[in-house]
Amino acid sequence: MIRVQSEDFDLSLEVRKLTEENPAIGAVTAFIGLVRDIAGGTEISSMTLEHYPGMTEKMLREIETEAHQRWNLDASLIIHRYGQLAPGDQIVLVVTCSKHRKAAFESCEFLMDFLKTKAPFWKLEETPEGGKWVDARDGDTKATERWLKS
Amino acid sequence: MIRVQSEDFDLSLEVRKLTEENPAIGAVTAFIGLVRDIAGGTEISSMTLEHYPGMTEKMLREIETEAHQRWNLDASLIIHRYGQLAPGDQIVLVVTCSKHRKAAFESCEFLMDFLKTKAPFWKLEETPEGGKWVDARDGDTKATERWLKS
Amino acid sequence: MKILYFAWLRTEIGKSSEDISLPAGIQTVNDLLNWLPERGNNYAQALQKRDLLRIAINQDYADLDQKIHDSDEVAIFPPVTGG
Amino acid sequence: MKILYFAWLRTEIGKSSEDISLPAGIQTVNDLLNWLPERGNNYAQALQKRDLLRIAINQDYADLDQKIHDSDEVAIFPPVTGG
Repeated sequence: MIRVQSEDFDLSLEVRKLTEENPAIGAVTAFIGLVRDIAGGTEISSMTLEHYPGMTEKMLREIETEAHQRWNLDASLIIHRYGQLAPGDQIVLVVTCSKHRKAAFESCEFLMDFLKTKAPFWKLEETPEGGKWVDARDGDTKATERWLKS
Repeated sequence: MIRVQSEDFDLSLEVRKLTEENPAIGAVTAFIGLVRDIAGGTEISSMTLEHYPGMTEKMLREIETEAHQRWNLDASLIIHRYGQLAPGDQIVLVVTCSKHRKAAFESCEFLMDFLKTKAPFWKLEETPEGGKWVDARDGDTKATERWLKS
Repeated sequence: MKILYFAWLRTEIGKSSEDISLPAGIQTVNDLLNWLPERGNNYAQALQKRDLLRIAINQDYADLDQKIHDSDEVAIFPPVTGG
Repeated sequence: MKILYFAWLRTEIGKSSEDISLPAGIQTVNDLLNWLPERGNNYAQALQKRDLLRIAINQDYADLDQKIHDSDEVAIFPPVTGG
């Protein structure tokens, strides 16, 4: 399940909704991304997330489908926020549910790696020196490449 | 931080307590273990977790310390419950917080792998055929071995 | 053809989208990226970093040699930085 | 010496802990595991699977050749299954 929204989300509620109807689930991995107050040594007062409505949902659905093809998952959820956020705010939630923990851990990390390089979101950081578009990290591309089947 | 308790826990609350004082945290990985209704093909009506008070806390503290030595973590939490639980109930929570996601994912999985093979807990499953002590899984020992430094 | 711009490409070009009638001969993504700078200094400036840019045709990532058509929605944007 | 038993070892031996005065000559974990079955059928039965069992001395995992003392807290238990 995927959701692209400006509103915040509640971790406990989202995990409960995913698991309460399925007592075969034994392992849940959740990743939460938060707005950091410092980026590259500069203090951030706020961050605005721009995205490409339509393509965002399409990409998130595609990577979620691929995770379910690669791992035996009972449920999954991707929530990504857009709009203006403050340091400490939640940006993204990825939850994967499986019978055992290995599938839950691996698929959650896979989803985050692909989301970071495929989902069309862009971060604009407001700093004392003005707005600054965040640069993509090489490490994110490398993290994605390790999942490519050879 | 570690806690061994019979009471349930609230995921959102625990994550918020770990992160709210530290806006340098950008990545949070949480693992939640749940009681499954089926084990080895047999239906479970309840599960009782026995543990070794004193040694449990000592082992959890040791593996948490080791995680902080191996990864650059801003905060971490291990909660493990004991006593009688029902299918769907939360058993264990491991949360790791870091600036970036790689450290958060790896250390969370490391903590779960070590907890599974080192923390003195034992599961007794109540089934229609009576109580049955859960056997250790070879996979858990193998999962732990991959973290041993060569 | 509808073209969308995002992030710093949007602010440098100064618009988030526009409808363009493709001149004859513009057949691929590469043709489009070669032609766009002719539309003005803001385009030329923004497209100096074209090696960095990502292209999507109808909301799917596309290569430089991929064909484009008047009915397509083409998006041009910097590497993504969500998550 | 205080000995603790957990999980199926506890139910098979029929007690969760006991205080034992070690006979002369019982110096290591291995000596203790060899001697315990002499205490009765329940011990002999439970300790048949002794290759499976884990030992802790004063709440730390211990090897078979580790020395034990009267003041120690020794725990014997099956492989752990928490998490």
